[in-house]
Amino acid sequence: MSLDTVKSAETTPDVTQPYADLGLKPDEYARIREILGRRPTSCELAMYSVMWSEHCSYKSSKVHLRQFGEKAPQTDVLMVGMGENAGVVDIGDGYAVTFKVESHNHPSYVEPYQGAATGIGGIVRDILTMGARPVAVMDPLRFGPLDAEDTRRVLPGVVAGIGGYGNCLGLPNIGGEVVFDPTYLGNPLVNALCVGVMKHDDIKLAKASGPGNQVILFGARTGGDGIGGVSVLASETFDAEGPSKRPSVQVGDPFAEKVLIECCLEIFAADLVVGIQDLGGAGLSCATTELSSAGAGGMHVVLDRVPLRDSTLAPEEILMSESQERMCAIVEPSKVDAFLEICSKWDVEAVVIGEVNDSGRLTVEWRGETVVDVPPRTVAHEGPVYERPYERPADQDALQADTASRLPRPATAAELRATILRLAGSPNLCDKSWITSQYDRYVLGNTVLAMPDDAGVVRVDEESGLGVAVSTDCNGRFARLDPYAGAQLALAEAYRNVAAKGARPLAVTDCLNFGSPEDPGVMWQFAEAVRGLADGCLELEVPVTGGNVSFYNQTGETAILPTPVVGVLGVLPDVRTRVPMGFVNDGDTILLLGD
Amino acid sequence: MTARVGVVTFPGSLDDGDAARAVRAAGAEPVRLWHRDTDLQGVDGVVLPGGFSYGDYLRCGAIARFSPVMESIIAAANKGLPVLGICNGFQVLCESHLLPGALVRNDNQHFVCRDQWLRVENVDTPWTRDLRMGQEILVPVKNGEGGYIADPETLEWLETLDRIVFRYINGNPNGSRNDIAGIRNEAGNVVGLMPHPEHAISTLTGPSVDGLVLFTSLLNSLLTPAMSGSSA
Amino acid sequence: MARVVVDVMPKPEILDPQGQAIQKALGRMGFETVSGVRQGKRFEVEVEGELDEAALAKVEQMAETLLANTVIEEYTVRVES
Amino acid sequence: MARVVVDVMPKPEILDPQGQAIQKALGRMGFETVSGVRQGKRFEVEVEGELDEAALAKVEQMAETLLANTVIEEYTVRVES
Ligand SMILES: Nc1ncnc2c1ncn2[C@@H]1O[C@H](COP(=O)(O)OP(=O)(O)O)[C@@H](O)[C@H]1O
Repeated sequence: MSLDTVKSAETTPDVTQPYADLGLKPDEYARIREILGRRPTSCELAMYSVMWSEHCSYKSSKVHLRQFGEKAPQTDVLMVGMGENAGVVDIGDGYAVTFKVESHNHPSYVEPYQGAATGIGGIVRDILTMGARPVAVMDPLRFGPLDAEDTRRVLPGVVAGIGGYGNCLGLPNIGGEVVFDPTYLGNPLVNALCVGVMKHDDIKLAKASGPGNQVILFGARTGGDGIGGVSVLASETFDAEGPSKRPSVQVGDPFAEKVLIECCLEIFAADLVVGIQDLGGAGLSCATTELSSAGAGGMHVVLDRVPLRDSTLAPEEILMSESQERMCAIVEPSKVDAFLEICSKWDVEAVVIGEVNDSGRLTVEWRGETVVDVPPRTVAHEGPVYERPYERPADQDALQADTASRLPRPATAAELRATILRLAGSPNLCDKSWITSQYDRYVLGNTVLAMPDDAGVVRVDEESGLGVAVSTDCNGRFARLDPYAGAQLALAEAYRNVAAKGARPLAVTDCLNFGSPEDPGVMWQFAEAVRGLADGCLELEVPVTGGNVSFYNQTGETAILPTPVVGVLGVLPDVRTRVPMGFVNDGDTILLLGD
Repeated sequence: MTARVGVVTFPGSLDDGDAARAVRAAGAEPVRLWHRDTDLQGVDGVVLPGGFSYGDYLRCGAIARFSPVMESIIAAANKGLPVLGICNGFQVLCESHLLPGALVRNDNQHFVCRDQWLRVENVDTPWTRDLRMGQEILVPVKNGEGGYIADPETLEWLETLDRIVFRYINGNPNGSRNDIAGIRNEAGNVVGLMPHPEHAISTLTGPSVDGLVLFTSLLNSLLTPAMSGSSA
Repeated sequence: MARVVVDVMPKPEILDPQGQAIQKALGRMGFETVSGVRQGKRFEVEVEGELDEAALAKVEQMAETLLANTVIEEYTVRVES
Repeated sequence: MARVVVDVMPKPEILDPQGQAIQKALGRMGFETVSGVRQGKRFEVEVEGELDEAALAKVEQMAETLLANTVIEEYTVRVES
């Protein structure tokens, strides 16, 4: 079959398309046909399928996540709220901070090193995209039992990947979590958090406004990374040339990202962009549709101009590729030269691939033919929304009734001793320095507190001492017993950890790791956790500024413990007043607060 | 007039800002040098900072060694310009053959970041003259490829000719031969070490202020030169 | 005693940032005729006893399980001549 | 276009901690007949034009100046058959 163009789609309405293989349901496919008034081309089908996936569209979680907006507490610190790449918080003195936590669970199981490494890479680009300089990372992790065979494969790889990428980017790692539980054995959780700092005026948004403005793709070349699924399409259209099998593993190049960061910051400082977006999951499809959907509404892209690492890539694959270390910027025509000059200083490849217009359509051209012609909002923002059924699991009552009072208690000194030794020796309580010593905590010279302290603290301004404290927490066992309370406990713990450093908690990010949303029991856990977190945030008067939902974390029928990881960020007017963990001076008075 | 100390930025340099901060904290003026520059702007000394120059692909420091700025630095170092290589900078100095030996993957195969005690073994360099022989200092070490190796003869003459400047004590973090943490060239103007003195200039952000002395030493040696041979 | 060589290379479709960095560096150093570089690993494994098929099969197994990461790398095993 | 392979190995007199670590790991995995492992690098260099002596000499030079650190490593250059 030859190239599937919009023209050929119009004349061949009855071609059967592999939408099911791409994860689309029949009614979703029908909706695409309805939106377009014809069948989609294979490029369009590829775009809709990834953008309407759970991962990109939040179709199962959206109805619940709305509570974070509806119940948002009154606050005057929030400068950019949910919906952008990351939320932005005012910390005073003209400074703003952006932070967000994301998951890279599934890729990290397949290839622990690269999966975890590209997880760091992705969240750092999200933060950079807001116009901020990334200043620190954290890594909440969950693994199967420490002594399990597979943990021995996964854990060292994940830790080396996080260190390998983060250390090479020059971002201090200031904290995280390591938790072991059997439910994570076939499905580890690799969450990554990044904090960035900017001045108020520097905030950038993912928006393609201003017809006539140029669309510039810059950074690494596009290869066949992470497009395993979409090859179904490519092989249908391109069986003659027969693209070789595509790796679904993305390989990170932290050096390319480090250079990209410096290049972007120089571009921001010279005020050369109107809008910017990083290319993460769903690659160009995501960037072009989101940028145009949020902006003037239209964009024309010439796909042939995309610099390729692999010249056999089909247009569907180029649109879908998840090659790392790429960004897409919207630039006024008069500033394109200056933009390209900075890129060349940093040896970053940059190409004008298209132009913003007010047609209301995203059109993509390949070899002179139009292969995509869609209303971008329908791809990026108006995907399907599900009200998934949820139901309190039947075993929940029994689980809650099974209280600690039934457990044997140590009665003798010897038993007590044995219990304490068992606790001290348990992996969940043990010293984590085998992991944390593989992370650079000193780089950038602003780390005031890091592991093993309760929260990481970084200095933002050397003169005034202004700084921020961040902690992430979650106890999945609590959340399993009661997801509503469990999410609140996670919030409360992170909040306390930040407050204990002397910081005023300001804002929340979260990474909601759950099993399959198609399981009503899991969906109930999710709904309860979101409700709990939203209520808790209202009570503590800290807004949720953004986060991430990761579903389908299960092995066969067994879902992971519900794991709503909560990150809290606080501000310290002067980091010299921080309160370190532990007893510092001889003779200090010890007080116990609370009951 | 104060001393001007160049701090080189290669693509992938990470601790260049910290090195510049340390230079400033010592009372000197940092001058940023870009990897494509050949003009050293008349600086009085140069710091090659830590990081992953050019991604540290191939071997750490191998690609940086061929950058334009290094051609100028090699020439100047051979004429006596004080040069301090920290971590990746040390690797660059070895790759450039300004210092002997090489740095290889840590013996435990992991990146290691920790606070490390060092013993000062040589104070006849502009970078260490204000330290005391035998002084023990606490400085962060953070590297994946910090194991110092050289062939047995080289190790032998490093020892007998007093070229070892710092030695790890209370545990060797990376398997370095003879616990070597830092060495110098024959003239003493070129010093390389794996630990990071620029991260030990304030107790707010580091474990001690011991590292600052390397930078103040340079400043003092520039202001009151010709004290070579003396131990302060 | 025999020596078996295991060559491990990144799969062709996988990004090889090291190879790219080296190629660029070679270009800057004036070696412009180089159109591609890939960097992999070479292991020299000394095996005790005779190098029969069983012994070779064992080395294959080492390569498959430890020396190569078959998700992103491919390997070849050969006896050093 | 031609492919030249450059093999770079640690010099025999230089300790190879990576090789040792691998040997230990292999031992733990039950491959006890392995009496030594050394880990080096393999580069596949694609060279444009004909592979005459001058071209090969250039690759030698790349190996000598960049690909190997001759302080601790030795290299061999050969044309892929
Ligand atoms: N994956 C990780 N990355 C970075 N720091 C971590 C990681 N896991 C744990 N830590 C740090 O180790 C310290 C101890 O962690 P943990 O034992 O979980 O203590 P706590 O129970 O007090 O949170 C904390 O400072 C935490 O931030």
